[in-house]
Amino acid sequence: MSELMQFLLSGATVGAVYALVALGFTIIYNASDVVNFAQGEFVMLGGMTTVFAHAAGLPLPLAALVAVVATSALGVALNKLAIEPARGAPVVSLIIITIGASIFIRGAAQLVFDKQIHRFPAFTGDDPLHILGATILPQSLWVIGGALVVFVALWLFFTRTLTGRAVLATSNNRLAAQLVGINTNWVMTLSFALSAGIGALAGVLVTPITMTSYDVGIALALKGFAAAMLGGMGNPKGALVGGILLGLLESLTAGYLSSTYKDAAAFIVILGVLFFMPQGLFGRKSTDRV
Amino acid sequence: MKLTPKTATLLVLAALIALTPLFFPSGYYYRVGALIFVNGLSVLGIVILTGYAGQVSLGHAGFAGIGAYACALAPVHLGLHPALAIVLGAVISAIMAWLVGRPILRLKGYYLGVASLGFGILVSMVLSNERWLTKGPDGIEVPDLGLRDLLKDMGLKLANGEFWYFFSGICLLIGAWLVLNLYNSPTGRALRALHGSEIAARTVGVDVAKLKLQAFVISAVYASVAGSLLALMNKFVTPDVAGFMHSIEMVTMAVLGGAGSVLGAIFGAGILTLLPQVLTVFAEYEQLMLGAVMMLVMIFMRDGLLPSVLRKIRGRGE
Amino acid sequence: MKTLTTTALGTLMALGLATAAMADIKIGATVSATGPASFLGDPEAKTLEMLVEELNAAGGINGEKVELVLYDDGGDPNKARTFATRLVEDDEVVAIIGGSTTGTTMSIISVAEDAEVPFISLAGAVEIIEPVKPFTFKTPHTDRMACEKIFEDMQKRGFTKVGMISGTDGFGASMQAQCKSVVGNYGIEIVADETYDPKDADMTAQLTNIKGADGIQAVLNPGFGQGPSIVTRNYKQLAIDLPLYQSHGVASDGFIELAGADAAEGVRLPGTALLIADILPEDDAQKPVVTAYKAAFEAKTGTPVGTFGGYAHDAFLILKDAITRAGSAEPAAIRDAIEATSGLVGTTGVYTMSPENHLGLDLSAFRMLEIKGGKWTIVE
Amino acid sequence: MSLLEIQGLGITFGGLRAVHDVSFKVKPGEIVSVIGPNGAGKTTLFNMISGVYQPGAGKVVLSGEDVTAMSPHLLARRGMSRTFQNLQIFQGMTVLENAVSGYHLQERGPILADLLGLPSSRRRARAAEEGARALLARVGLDRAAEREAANLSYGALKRLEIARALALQPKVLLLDEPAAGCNAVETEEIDHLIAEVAASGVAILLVEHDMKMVMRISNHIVVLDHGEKIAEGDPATVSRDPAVIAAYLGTEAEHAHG
Repeated sequence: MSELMQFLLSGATVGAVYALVALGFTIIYNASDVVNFAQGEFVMLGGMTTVFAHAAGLPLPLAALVAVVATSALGVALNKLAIEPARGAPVVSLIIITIGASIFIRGAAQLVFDKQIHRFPAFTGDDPLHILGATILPQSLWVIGGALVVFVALWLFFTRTLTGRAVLATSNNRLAAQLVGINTNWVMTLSFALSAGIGALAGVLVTPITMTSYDVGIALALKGFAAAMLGGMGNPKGALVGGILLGLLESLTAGYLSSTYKDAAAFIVILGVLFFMPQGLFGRKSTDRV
Repeated sequence: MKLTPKTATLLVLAALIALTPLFFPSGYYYRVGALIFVNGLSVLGIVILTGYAGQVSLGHAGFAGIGAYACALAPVHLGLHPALAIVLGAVISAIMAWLVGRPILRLKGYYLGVASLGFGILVSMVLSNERWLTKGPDGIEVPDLGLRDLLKDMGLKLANGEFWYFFSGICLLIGAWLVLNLYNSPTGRALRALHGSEIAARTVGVDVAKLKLQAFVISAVYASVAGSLLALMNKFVTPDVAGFMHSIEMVTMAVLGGAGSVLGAIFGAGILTLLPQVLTVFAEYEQLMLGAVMMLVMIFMRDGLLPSVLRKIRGRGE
Repeated sequence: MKTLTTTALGTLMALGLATAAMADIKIGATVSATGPASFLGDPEAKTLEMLVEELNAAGGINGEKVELVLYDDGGDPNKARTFATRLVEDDEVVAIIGGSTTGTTMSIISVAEDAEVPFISLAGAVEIIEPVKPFTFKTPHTDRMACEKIFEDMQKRGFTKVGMISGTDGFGASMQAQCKSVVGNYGIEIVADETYDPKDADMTAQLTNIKGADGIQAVLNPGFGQGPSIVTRNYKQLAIDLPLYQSHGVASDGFIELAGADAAEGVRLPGTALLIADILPEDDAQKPVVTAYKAAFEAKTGTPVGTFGGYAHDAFLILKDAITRAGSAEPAAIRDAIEATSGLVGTTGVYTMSPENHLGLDLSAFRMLEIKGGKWTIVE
Repeated sequence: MSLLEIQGLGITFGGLRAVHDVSFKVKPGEIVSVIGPNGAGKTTLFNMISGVYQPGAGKVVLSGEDVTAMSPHLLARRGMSRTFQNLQIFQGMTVLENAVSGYHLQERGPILADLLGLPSSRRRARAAEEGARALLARVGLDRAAEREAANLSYGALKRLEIARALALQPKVLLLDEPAAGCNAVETEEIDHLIAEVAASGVAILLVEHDMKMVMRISNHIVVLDHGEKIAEGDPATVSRDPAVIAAYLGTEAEHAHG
């Protein structure tokens, strides 16, 4: 029993990391139909910037704030310089552009920062909390809590605010949104800033647990992408559920079956889900309009 | 006789393969040339799948992995000649592509992307983890193809680099010939039709599911054979050959150069193979520049480098 | 941005210098300065550049300057082979150092052997030098030796049932296999065998299984990168009170920092003299070498010295020693001289090569270290 | 004996009844038009008949065979062909290639033969090309054959789609607003073309907004409003039907006379 509990807590921790990355994917996808493979680099930048700002003498909360703001600015720059000019390009071109952006950011990070592995202290200490015979680090609660807060905030944003609805309207029909007076360019800018900011926040939250270095982004992006697709691209609920589910799958497979093939199990489940639900668990059904 | 685009492409390719060695200052250039040809071969499969049929795969390196490890394992465990191991790898890849493609090709865009990505990751995971068979992530030695010795017996002495340059060059020519044949054939036209409008293709009677599957299988065979050649040429292979970055590299080469055209895609393979070799003096900046090139080309030359450049030249000529 | 400009300027100046001073002896290197194995290749590259600079400032070898042609293969075996070909065919170097990983090393070997150019690898696997290939040498201990050193220590402490948790990267997987193949010699049984992906965020699931294994007395974690630090932290989180052994893959001060002195308390691993330069007894043969390297490296790079940079240091040392003794920079002469290396003191150990032994280290080169109060100590 | 029979066809989208219980028949050589105000469900009906959407209720019978929800490529083999309201041209192909694509069912062969460029493959392609050129001439696009299809005018693309649909040599042809965006001359040409095709025995089902054209060429008219059939009959009958006038023609008539 305590074993199962430990697997669940482990899965929830990892899953919350995936969910945070997946939520970032969702925002940009909603605004622009682009899957941004550089999302993982935002997470890396959040962690690395905090590390270096902290090392330069800033107190941790301020360093984290600097990281989130700076990464948001980079997100906006990415949109203006690479995504907007490529409007209407086919999916495969967009994949290459965002993967190119990811490689570019990684290359810049190894020059601006370094190639070492870094970490900063957990927010509220390292003494594990005991739950039903299992343990969890306080920082894991920060990550899980962060994922939930971001999810709720996004949900409120998309359903309760005018701006949020403007984002959704833009994703449904860009032209129609423009016709009713929505500034779709501004919506895009906002989405990239938000998404990059959430990615950086994820980096700040997870670094005490997972550590960070210039090249952690791509693995996170792949898992976050998989989680977002599992849940159904473009739906915050899907991102949250997909992320947590993926984390639980991995830890339960590692716990009960084989740690060697835990990632395989995750991908097999994704393939299975997509087979029966081609739009993911909570994805929008699309109908060909001809 | 009027020169068709097909003949022209093949002539240009053949001339490039045959004549550039005249300018090679050292044996190292044969190696780079051979790498370009092998990459070009794997990219030709992407021309069919992505350039013609418009389908995205982020897992094609998985097939390269199957082809490569077939050449590493079949000669040792089954006593098969390495040349036959290439065929075996291609057959296994084709069967895998058929099995995997049937369910996943129903998916579209990014969903197809993630499903194919999953396949590629599964293959590289098996290659890494089944140590008893594959010797794990550190890689495995691959036997010699033996063709060079055969040529030597027949009186044609070639250095290892030279042999692989010409051998992979010939393979590339054959591969290009097949893809060019397809372009204007009924099947090629149907593939391009479903790229243009899947729904309209279906209403003119195109069995879209079957055709996508055929394109997927053929492109898998291309990736597999290229993987085999790479393994045999290096005499050593690691599971990296099936990794995600290799899948991305294949797609990027094709699309960057111009996935819709054979010459463009091979051109893309050449650029991306040469880039790290040229950038060695700026090793620190290699990643930065690679990323920048990928973004800039896709933003400013949507059809790929070669078609865009050609259009520029033609535009100036008129 | 400032870093960018400085590096750019540095590169340009280095280029200018390289062409200005026509070097007499060309040594080639291909290491994984970027990519997944960059924490091997990065210190290796920096070490080699530093040593060549030092050597030339001191007048070179036998009065001839040395030029280093250094490539970054990014950990990709295919690229490594291309660069090795380039070093041999185009740059016409007299010897190659490199192959940060076993995968890159294995794909370089046949190039070096075909061209009959001596090649000193910086990777761990025993396959590199077993069977012996005429032109291939290596400086790091083999994975098997690390396993043997650890199991020796476990045997001394009376452990018979141990668990393993290994990374699935090349380093972890190779050591996992080697350890399993020699563990029987020490009367030890592996009762739990788990793995993790190098990029995993949490290993408590695997460790929970290990904790629950019947009669388990100690745990060994072969791996490098951030994985072992996370394992060590999770180990503490789960309050597993069994001795934890790490591998030489994390033998650097960075590990203590990342895992936290608290969690790393009591962790043992087989390390080299380099890590304990300051607490080595004065009469230790390696003391001067490791102290000098540590001081120079840390002054130049500002990062703590680690075992991997030490491998490159030793490779360069062996090469320098061989060229000096051979009195010639012909590849064949260098090869013969390397094979005759005897009693050469490096950071990793004391090298004595022979036609049957292209590594030249024995188990005594490893020292069993234990982390106490955030510092390395020697286990007697 | 009717060639195409629609029986009680219906579909709902997210609880919304887009089409409900629509039935009618089309005989060989007959031109049947479906009319109705915007949003009446005409295109949805077409999409169900041609297998693009799966109907929620009802049946589609083609030559006595139940072909409900059958995939479009199988319907094509059974002699059904269509055009689209918002163009579905094959992008990145020339006009000729677009037309040749219509011959897919005749020219297709083993993929291996196509890969190897065997004479059989080339023969099939050549035959299709000859047919396509003749068709292009018939719709007045023969001089644009080598141009990129994407560069053509809207009206020309409409005709190209008809040519592509005719290439299948269909028994039933579904035309979704073939004259939209065409000028008077072009409309008349299309007019003649449709009549000609019908005269050769093809059953034609037409959605069109140009009422003059509908009244002129239709043998039979089905009127939809809010997804339901509110009237059907010959043009004269339908145009006098009060329900139709109220729902649809009324507004048109007011405009015409107002």
